[in-house]
Amino acid sequence: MTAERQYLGVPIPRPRVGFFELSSCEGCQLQLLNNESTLLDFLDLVEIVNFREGMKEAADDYQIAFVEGSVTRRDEVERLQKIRHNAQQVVALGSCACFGGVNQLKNRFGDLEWVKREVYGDYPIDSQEARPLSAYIKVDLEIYGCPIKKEEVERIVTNLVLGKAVNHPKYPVCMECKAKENICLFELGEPCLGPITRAGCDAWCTSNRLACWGCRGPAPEANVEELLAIVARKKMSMERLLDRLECFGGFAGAADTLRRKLKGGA
Amino acid sequence: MKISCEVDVRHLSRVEGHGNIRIAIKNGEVKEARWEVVETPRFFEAMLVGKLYENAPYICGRICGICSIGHTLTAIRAIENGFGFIPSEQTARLRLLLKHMETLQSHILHIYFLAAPDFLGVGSVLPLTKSHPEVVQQALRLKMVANDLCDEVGGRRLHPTRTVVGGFTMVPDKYALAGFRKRLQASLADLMAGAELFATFTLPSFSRETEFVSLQGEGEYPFIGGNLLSSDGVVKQENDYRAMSNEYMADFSTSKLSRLSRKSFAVGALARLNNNFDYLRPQATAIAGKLGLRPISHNPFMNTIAQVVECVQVVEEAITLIDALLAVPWQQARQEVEARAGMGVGAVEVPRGILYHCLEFDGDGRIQKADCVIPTSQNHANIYHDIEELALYCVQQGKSDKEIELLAEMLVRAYDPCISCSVH
Amino acid sequence: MSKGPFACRVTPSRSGQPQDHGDFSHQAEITMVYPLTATEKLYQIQIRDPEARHNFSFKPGQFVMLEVPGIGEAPFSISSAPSRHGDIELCIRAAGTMTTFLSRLERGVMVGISGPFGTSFPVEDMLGDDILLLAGGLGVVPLRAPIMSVLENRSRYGRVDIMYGARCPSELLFGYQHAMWRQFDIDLQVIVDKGEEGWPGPVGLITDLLRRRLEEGDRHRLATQTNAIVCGPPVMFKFVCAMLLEAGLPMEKIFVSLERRMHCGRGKCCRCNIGSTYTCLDGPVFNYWSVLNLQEAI
Amino acid sequence: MIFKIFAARELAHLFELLAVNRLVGPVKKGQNAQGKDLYDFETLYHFEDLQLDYDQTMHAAKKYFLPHREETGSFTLQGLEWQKEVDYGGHHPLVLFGLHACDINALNKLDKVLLAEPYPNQFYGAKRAEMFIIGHSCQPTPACFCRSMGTDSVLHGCDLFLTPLGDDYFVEIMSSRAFHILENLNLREPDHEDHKRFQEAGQARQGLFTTEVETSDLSKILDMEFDSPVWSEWGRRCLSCGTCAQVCPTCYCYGVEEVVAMNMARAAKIRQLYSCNLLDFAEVAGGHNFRPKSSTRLKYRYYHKHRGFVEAFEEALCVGCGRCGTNCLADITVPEVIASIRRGEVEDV
Ligand SMILES: Cc1cc2nc3c(=O)[nH]c(=O)nc-3n(C[C@H](O)[C@H](O)[C@H](O)COP(=O)(O)OP(=O)(O)OC[C@H]3O[C@@H](n4cnc5c(N)ncnc54)[C@H](O)[C@@H]3O)c2cc1C
Ligand code: SF4
Ligand code: SF4
Ligand code: SF4
Repeated sequence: MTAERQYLGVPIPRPRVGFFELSSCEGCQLQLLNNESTLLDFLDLVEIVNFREGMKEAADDYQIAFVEGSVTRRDEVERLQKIRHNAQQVVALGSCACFGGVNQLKNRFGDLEWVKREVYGDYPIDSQEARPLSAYIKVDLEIYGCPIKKEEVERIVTNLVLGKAVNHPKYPVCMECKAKENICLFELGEPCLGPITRAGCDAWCTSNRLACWGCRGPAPEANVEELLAIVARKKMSMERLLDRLECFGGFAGAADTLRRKLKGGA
Repeated sequence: MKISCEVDVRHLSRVEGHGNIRIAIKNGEVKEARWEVVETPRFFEAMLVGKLYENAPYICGRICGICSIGHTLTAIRAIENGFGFIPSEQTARLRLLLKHMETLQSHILHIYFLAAPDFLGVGSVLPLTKSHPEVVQQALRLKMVANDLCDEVGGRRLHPTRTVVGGFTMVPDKYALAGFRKRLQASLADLMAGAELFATFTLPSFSRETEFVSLQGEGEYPFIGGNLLSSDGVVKQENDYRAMSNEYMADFSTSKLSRLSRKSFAVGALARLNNNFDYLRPQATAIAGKLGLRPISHNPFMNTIAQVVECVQVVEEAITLIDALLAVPWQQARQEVEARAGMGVGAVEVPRGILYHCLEFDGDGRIQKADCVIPTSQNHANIYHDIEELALYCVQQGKSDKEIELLAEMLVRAYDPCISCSVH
Repeated sequence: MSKGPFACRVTPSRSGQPQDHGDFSHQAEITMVYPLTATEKLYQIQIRDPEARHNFSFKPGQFVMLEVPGIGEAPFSISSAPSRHGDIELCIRAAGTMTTFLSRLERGVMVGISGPFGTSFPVEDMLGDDILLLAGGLGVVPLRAPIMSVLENRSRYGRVDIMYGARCPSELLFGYQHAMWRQFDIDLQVIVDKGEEGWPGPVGLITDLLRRRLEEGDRHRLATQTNAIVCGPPVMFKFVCAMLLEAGLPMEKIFVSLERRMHCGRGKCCRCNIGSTYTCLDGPVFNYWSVLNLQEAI
Repeated sequence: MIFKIFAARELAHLFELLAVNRLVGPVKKGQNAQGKDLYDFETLYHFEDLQLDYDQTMHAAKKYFLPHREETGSFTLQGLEWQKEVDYGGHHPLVLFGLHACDINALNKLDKVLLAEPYPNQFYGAKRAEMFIIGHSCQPTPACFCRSMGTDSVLHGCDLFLTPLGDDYFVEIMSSRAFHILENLNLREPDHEDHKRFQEAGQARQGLFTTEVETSDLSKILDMEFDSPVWSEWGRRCLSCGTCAQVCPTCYCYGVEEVVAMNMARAAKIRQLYSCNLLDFAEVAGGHNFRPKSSTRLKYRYYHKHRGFVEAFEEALCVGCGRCGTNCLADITVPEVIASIRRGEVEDV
């Protein structure tokens, strides 16, 4: 539809993309629109053919599907499988899609019936445990964050289009937090997941003096053991650490272990 | 001519969340006219149980990507009310400023990106970038100032980071605030231009009498806290919100529904404006006059126009707030809060209407029970009945299939529903 | 007495502007691209400015930093004869981001070249001696420059052996030049890990070739007049160097070329450090004595 | 060296004199949970913001000479061609007001490697050339071990050095430009009494050091203990977070990233300070990692600083400021690590 772009003589395709949402707040998609200064460049980079939140037209011949949200109901599994079938590349957009996100907080009770009753009483309602996309389909790329960081998405999409590898940082948030010269949240008495959480958000929360809650999931080889030891040494609340570990699903394993330990101890 | 038609819109576009519209008309007789909410529930109220209070604003913000600031502030208010804590004046001002910018951002998104394409005969804002570049630029500028100011005050435009129980983790930069004051001033011109554009659109002349519910203004247009007021004359205190929400379930919706004096009521910009017209600032009043909006308007399509008026209102108020903040040195950003057992309710006028959070705590501030009443869920029943009425109206007017479908879609969009929020 | 408050503007203490050789790169044009195998291509790259091209002189074993704007910058051994100055050849495997993008570039595209950097194989010091060149896989690329140098002065060297091991015949590089090398009285032996249909040569490891060569070699000559130049994957270094030492080659005459991730090539980014040693400044070519002193070198 | 004395109240005057330049110095950044003041180097707008009695800043003044992120080139592309623009920065003089001896010595060390021929780092060089440094004496904290590293005093590397002596400042003038600027102040020659006071202050300070690091033969010992099990003990604790390198005034490793603008008409090369403790620091093409274990990476940091650098420059790449230890959440401190290597075991925390 538009003249083909080139970068140093290499033809750069304008991929047809679709945006989809399962159980989520739709904030990650909104982040793309929240990107006022570069929105028009973004729209030039890709051809959006399916974006229910923003447009009426909807086509099924997209190459890249960005899927936000986690799977919490049977019909979502079917929708997801259809998207997988249609797309060449499926990108999990945001922590809900990557790890289950806040939605998976309900899983922690291990009692779905209680959860339903708590909110809907005896009214019958269909729902299952919240799971990330990867529990049902093959995911080609994950974009982390709750919410996603628009600058990062732009860089990733530019790289995708250029055919350049998308490499997430392998270091934790502390690295970026120190580059911002923040006061460490531990100094302020707040347990922070920065030391074990994958960077890339540019220390978004900690730069605003909010502890990192680990929305981007674990950095490769995250040293969770030591973080627990640090919180214990500093005599901080383990319960508060657990709140952070279990919030977005990226640390589900570590959270389960700690929860069991705290319950056992109590 | 007796019309027949089948409208079956599955997952209505250009709204937040998932809803369907079904209208079946046979030989001029309406067989079916339904608004269906099919969003998946996420069970936020259950998630919160057992969590320390400080989790509530953080987690509740994730109920909605468009009004995350509103949810965060409402949860904070519920907690602070529950603990008997009164925020400092500085905190109150900063919160209101933040809230105003969320309202501006959300309204602009709806007005230009979700609603306007229908009036301009296109499917999305994308073709407008070519056909009406100046309008798109205008919208982007307005949204940008709102979002940028949210970043400055709340730390982040979406899922804010600085907003905590007791105040803020950090205060904004004064130089930056002064800069924003200038940009807001300039925004008024963009809003005037936007109003000119909207003056050229013809809204459907449909109306259905209903009850309008909002917070009650006291000297100022209402945004955070206070009594609720209905156009049918009901007044209730913040704590007494259940008398209004009266939540119930129905087969057409995974969201809960509400009723007050009649079978349904409406909340949102139009309701606020209908109930508090006198508190509008001068420029906002002028725009309302220009766009032909006078209380009480029962035309739901007018909600978008009411949003235009509110944009002006919040920009004017924001400028005043910035002046007040700049006039005094920064005080402590955050105050100590002490947890105590009990219950707290917070009410905030978020872009789509009144949002209530109610939290019950044990002595350590752990949440025992949570209840969130979402504006869109309060609106669902009203939308449902509007669709019924609209179908009859279309039959009377002899509208075509295409027109009926478009009108029904426009009607739902006019409420700017936030469906994932309503189901939460 | 104070002379009163007047403005004191601080002036720089060091004289002059920083010179331009730190982060400078030459604009250069890809003048030709030859695909060699499924993953490797040979690029002819010419520095644009004629004067700079002429002044660009390097020694065999040195490398350049090649930059593709916005995509990446990485070190590559110069694979052409030093006599060709700033009209160089690079043989590049599409291994990652930058190299894969590079493989999509056509002739005529401008890239950035800086260098030459690093140490070289001291072929001048080997005049009159025998040379054993041992290449494993892509390791043949940095060896091509010393091979060319030796060829240019073939009569002034003693026995020259090239032993080249690859994973399979289709991954062999510069096959088209092998006949030419042999014409220059070079004993070239090629071995593959895994044969393919119609592969006439031996199958096995490069150490098999080396063992035979060392066994038949004159022990005294090996100990006094033989140099080894080795380049290949880390495991190869380990075994080959052990055999050479056992055969009596002195460690100062065994030269290896090491690989590290480099972000600058100028001894500043620290990425290629092995202890205090910078692969980019003190290497990539080391003799075995230096390697012995490096922890974690191979 | 030229010594002078000026009255303490003259300091504000010096500040005003220099205020046409950008001034940077220690300011109060906040308080920790225990109510202790936290300091950092920031731009100074008012004399009152300057906190010369700071103990230590959380971060080194690094952003002024080695920014954590810096664009080292920008490209404008057209067809098959491009133009590159490079801006080394350092366009305006920068006055660093109140650096302690350790931080001045850190700059001296960085100069040795970063300004070294044949490829001096121009970005660092340009900023360095525009710096005017006012040193200030300090009171050692329990984390400081600069005395062990031989960096507790300054002989060069700053323009002037101030030591408060009661109501006076003892001034060491180390550059001609400092000399000229000080001509505008009310100075007097120090007398015998002043010299005595200066020496007494120095002695009193010496008595305050509580932390020692035994550095004799350290390079050799590190080599001998390359395979010591102590390293894995520290490695188990290390978070591989890079904090130590980020706050260190002498760490300078970096990585380069190239980015393309969304409109594909521009591109940039960005340099980001890195750390040898990070997982992929020593990764090469093909995914091979020379130091995949956190213990080997942590060890590498010590080898670079206390062995490699010593071999190359006859001094360690550490000034004993203690920042890496205070900022390390896992409580890995230089004195502890080095002592444990000598001891052959790690003491429990
Ligand atoms: C002195 C010297 C000379 C050399 N000479 C040559 C030569 O002549 N020819 C030649 O082909 N090569 C040569 N190399 C190797 C060449 O420099 C590398 O292949 C090149 O740097 C790869 O760059 P790249 O951007 O394509 O790969 P990168 O994308 O940087 O990385 C390549 C591989 O490393 C891994 N990787 C890197 N970064 C990450 C990350 N952040 N996350 C996950 N994985 C990652 C991946 O597995 C990837 O496939 C030489 C190297 C040196 C040091
Ligand atoms: S605040 Fe958190 S992310 Fe930042 S340095 Fe401290 S622990 Fe790391
Ligand atoms: S600081 Fe932590 S919680 Fe915040 S955006 Fe970054 S990874 Fe997510
Ligand atoms: S290694 Fe630690 S003590 Fe030494 S200079 Fe760096 S931060 Fe300071």
